[in-house]
Amino acid sequence: MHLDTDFMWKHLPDFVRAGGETLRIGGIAIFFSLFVAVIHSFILFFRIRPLTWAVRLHIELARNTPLLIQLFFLYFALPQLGIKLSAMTTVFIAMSFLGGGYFTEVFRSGMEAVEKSQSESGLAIGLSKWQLFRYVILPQALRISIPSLFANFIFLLKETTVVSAIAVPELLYTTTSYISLYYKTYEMLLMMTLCYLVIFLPLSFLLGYLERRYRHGAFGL
Amino acid sequence: MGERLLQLRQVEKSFDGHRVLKRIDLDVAAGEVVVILGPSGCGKSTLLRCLNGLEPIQGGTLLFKGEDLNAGKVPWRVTRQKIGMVFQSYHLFPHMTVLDNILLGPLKVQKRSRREAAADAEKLLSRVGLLDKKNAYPRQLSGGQQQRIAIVRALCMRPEVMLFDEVTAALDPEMVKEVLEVMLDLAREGMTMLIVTHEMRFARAVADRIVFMDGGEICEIAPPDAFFNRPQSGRARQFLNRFFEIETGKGREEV
Amino acid sequence: MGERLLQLRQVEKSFDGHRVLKRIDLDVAAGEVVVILGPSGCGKSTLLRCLNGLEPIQGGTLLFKGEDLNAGKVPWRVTRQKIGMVFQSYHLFPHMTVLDNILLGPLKVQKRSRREAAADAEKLLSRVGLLDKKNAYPRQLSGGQQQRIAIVRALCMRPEVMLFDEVTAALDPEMVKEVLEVMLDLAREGMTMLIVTHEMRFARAVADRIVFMDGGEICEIAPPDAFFNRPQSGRARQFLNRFFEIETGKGREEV
Amino acid sequence: ACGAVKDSKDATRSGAKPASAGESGGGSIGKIKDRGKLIVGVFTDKPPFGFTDDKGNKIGFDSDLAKRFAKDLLGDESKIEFVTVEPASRIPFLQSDKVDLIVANMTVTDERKEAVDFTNPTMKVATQVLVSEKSGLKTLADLKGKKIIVTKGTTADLFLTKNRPDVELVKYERNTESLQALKDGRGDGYAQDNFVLFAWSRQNPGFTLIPEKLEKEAPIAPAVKKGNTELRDWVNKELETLGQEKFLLKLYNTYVKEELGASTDPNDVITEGGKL
Amino acid sequence: MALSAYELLFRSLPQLGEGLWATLRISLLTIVFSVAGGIGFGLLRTSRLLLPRLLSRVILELVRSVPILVWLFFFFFGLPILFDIHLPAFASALLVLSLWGMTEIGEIVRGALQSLPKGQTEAAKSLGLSGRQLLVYVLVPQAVRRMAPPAINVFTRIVMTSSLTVLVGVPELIKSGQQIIERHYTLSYASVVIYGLMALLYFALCYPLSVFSRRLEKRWAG
Ligand SMILES: Nc1ncnc2c1ncn2[C@@H]1O[C@H](COP(=O)(O)OP(=O)(O)OP(=O)(O)O)[C@@H](O)[C@H]1O
Ligand SMILES: Nc1ncnc2c1ncn2[C@@H]1O[C@H](COP(=O)(O)OP(=O)(O)OP(=O)(O)O)[C@@H](O)[C@H]1O
Ligand SMILES: [Mg+2]
Ligand SMILES: [Mg+2]
Repeated sequence: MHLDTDFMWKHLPDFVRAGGETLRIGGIAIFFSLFVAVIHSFILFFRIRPLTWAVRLHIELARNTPLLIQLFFLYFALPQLGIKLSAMTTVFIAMSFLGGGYFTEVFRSGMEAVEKSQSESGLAIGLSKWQLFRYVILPQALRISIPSLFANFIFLLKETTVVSAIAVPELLYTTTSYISLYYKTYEMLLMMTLCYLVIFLPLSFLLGYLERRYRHGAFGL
Repeated sequence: MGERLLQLRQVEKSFDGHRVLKRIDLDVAAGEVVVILGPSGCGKSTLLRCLNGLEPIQGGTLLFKGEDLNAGKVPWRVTRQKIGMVFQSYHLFPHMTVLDNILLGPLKVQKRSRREAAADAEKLLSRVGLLDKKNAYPRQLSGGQQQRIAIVRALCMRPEVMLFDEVTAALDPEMVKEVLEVMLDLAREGMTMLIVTHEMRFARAVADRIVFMDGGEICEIAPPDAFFNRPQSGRARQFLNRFFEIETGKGREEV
Repeated sequence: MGERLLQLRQVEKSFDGHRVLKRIDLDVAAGEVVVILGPSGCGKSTLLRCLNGLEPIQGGTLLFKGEDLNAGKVPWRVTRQKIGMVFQSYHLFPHMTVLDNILLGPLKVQKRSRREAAADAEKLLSRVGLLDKKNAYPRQLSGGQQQRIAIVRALCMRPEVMLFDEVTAALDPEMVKEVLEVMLDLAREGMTMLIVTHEMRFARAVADRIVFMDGGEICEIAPPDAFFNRPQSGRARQFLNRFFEIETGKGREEV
Repeated sequence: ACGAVKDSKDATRSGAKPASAGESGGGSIGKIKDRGKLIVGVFTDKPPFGFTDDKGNKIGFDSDLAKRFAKDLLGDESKIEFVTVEPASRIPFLQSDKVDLIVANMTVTDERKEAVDFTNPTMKVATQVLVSEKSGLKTLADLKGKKIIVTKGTTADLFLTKNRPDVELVKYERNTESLQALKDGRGDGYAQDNFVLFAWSRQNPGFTLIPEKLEKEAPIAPAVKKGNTELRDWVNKELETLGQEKFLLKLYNTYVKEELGASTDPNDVITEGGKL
Repeated sequence: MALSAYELLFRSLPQLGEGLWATLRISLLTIVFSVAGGIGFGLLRTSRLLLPRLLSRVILELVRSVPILVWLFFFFFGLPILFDIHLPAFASALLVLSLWGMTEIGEIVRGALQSLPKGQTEAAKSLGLSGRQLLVYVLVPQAVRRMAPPAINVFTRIVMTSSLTVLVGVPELIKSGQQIIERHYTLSYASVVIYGLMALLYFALCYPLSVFSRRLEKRWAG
């Protein structure tokens, strides 16, 4: 098979830009998702009644409906109810909805993995429930969660492809645009693959490293 | 012996309808060392946990310096500062250094100044012989060292009573001694203590009174010599036998 | 006493260059009970694990009935059927019933008939007083019961030597006795055993010979009476002191 | 790009292949006849070219035309297998011998001619730009610097990308998405085949077409695999034959007339007989 | 042809049902193959031998880092062009999804195996069990309990990811919905109604799995 390398070179800058966009969206989405997840964990930890139900509902919706449909709902359906969000706002809401749901699950099992005795010895020195969460549970849950949290980062970063559906110029959008225009199918797919390899291979190796490092719950140093 | 520090009156505790403590009456005077003995599952740990508010009780009253602990007037969080507790498996916070473990309570709960609290902590650390470990992480320490840190962590809150729940049960036999000696030391200084242990010799050495429990009830309260030499209840005798029979062991017939 | 069953000659073992066993020489005769004592980390467990092929050795030879175990002629898988091992934390298979735990080896490894092996297993179970638990799952049993099952599991392979690595260390004090009695019973019947334990009285009662190790070396081999009354090496004396000092405890000054 | 040499080899070898050898298409007429069915790639969500009815049957201008091909080639219009394609996968389906023919509203361009062989056209679509009346845009020149919505891979997308670098394009996958985006004000206009726009703007007041056409005659044609001249020639001849009975006009009347309104001359849209 | 929202919903049901069935079919098959392949893959990943470990690691990194879409293109469009190997659309979709599912499940299997206490292996060895017997009788049955909840979570992701297969012409739920929406492109509420309905359908498909996984997690926690 003959590859049109000139064509690939010509569009390299577009792909670099798109790769940057993918990373930017992914990065911001991860940040917001973490934020959401910490708040959710807080709610779950303190069992703030009506809110825990909301958190559960969120988790179930996020995990059991496709991101594409969430995205379409926000982007195309909400304006009919008079709420118009920009593409980027939509992306960040939808992705933090998804990521927040997944990350909360990660934190939840992380918190459950912190032994009950840790809470008890915290209580025994008179810590309030907030102090217990802040100084004892959260730092340990975070550390325990690191490998699966990282696996979820990768998952979320991959889900960014879905946002091409609402015209956000990330990697997949760029690739399919060029394919539908010029039909340099294999050239464009190869470019996309290379971009994803550049992004994901290092992350994947980092994940492997973190997993080995934290498998036995190493703390400190 | 001082005034009554702890008074338990008809304390009841059940888990899902299963009665674990049955009408417990017990007084502990200031400066007194009470050792609680009894077979596994008889409710010793539960008793200590009730005194620390880790388990709510279903009946009776717990008085600390004459105040009803479960009246809800003083939150448990405050009371716990006066009642220190040490657990079987140390439960140090693995993500903090030794010093941070010890200072968490004094700084965050009691809002003491770091300087003053740290000085206090270091004094206590050097008393248990671990001052040089103050910047180590728990996992870098042996079990015996961790348990001594746990004791310091509780002491640094300046409690008026200390509760010890089988604090040497998880330790290698060689490390038992170093922990027991810290406790003996505390007893000598007049700390009020409630101790659950299976170390009979230590119990005998440290206790002012032995409380023997079985099936959620207090069967016998006696001074150590009396208890070990002339246990009154059949259940206590049976219990003591289990411990001592093998020691007077029959050995084996030569093959 | 019978022929030499196990012979260790200049056995060397290191972990990442750190020498854990240093030129160990030891003979165990058939029917003999050898108890290994020594401080934590001195290499006792490692020694047993080498004898069971769980750790490869870096030097010396291990002979079992005169055969070099590491020559590779007989695979470890086969040898292990003759050398039973019981661990500190029982390690029963949690997803199998007691009987299935016991029969796994006899059926799958030794390919014995289910009828015959089950009869064997039941005989052993009733010997340790647990026949009624044969269909229970491990989590439904107490630690002492689980450990007795673990011993039966090893015995049901009809081994010629049994290795015990601190089998009572994880048990509640009351359950220690029931396990030690099973072992005493085995000793009386003439089973060859290598036992690592911290139960001094039991060691004294069961042992034909005491092996005292420290820092990866054998420091002293002596009959139990001699060892406990007149330890030869300074290190053994120091070790024994740690155990006994608190028992002759100084008590506390009355406050 | 994937040479004709390999193709002829394919043709000779596959001629002997039994029909059961899998779904692979891209064959000569002999192979299609052996197989007993024509494999055609169509859109299933692009009315009026290729879409589905309530029951999920594939219908539309393109799909019905393909059915007619099957009937004339194999004697029965049910001897056809439709494969759902997407704008991005149309040409790979041909290149990899997965289908014999693509009839999926494909605009003929020079780049695409390098990848596939087009038959004679069946349509020439005029593309226009639909804008909000409030936007004040009146001519194509007004589009400069504006944000224009297109649907990925359409004629309008091709034209604007190539000829109007001064226009910012926002691309969606499907027509309804583009229309919705226009309605929500996510762009200043929507460039698309005009009859799609006609019908929609009738139901959604407040939007008008810029009268100027982007490109007067963008030919749309079925495509075969590069080098499959045998099938291409057959289709060309077939289109000629169909022209005599005004078959495309029939399709026009069924699918397009209503959208465009009776006032439009059908010959501005269809290329009966395959002639522009 | 102005339908009411209710009519639209009602008329769309058969077509959505077909899409649902298509999604269900490929998802179920993918799940079966992923579990079967995943167990093998997890074992390779934990192998003591270098070669299988290396090989499985390379496969893992490739599958993880290259988008599924690209794999679909490769197996369906690439193989015929490069090697003249023709896989039917459904088969290649199933192959790609299963390959991906296999690595996901494989990683879970690996995690479960590695999380088993070392004592279990040693106890089994000391009974003379061979490596294979160790796996079959001791490790795998225990690992299954640990991996069931996370594996079920992968199943729900398989259900959702299966929508990619439309690229190679395999029908599925989302495409069915889009066909309906596009058919009614002049109805502005079509997309709201249909996407809403699809969200419900996906939820109905995945939520039971989610509940089931939580149950197992609770039951096998001890
Ligand atoms: N959280 C709980 N839920 C239900 N039952 C409990 C709980 N904690 C303890 N129990 C039960 O209460 C009884 C007393 O338990 P406790 O731990 O106080 O015994 P113990 O005397 O400390 O025994 P050990 O010497 O083994 O520590 C036991 O029967 C135990 O099963
Ligand atoms: N897998 C291993 N890797 C590295 N070092 C090890 C390993 N196992 C044991 N060691 C080291 O070998 C030495 C001997 O360990 P071993 O477990 O045999 O001691 P022990 O006498 O059984 O102690 P204890 O009474 O605590 O069980 C210790 O210093 C230990 O840290
Ligand atoms: Mg207890
Ligand atoms: Mg050991």
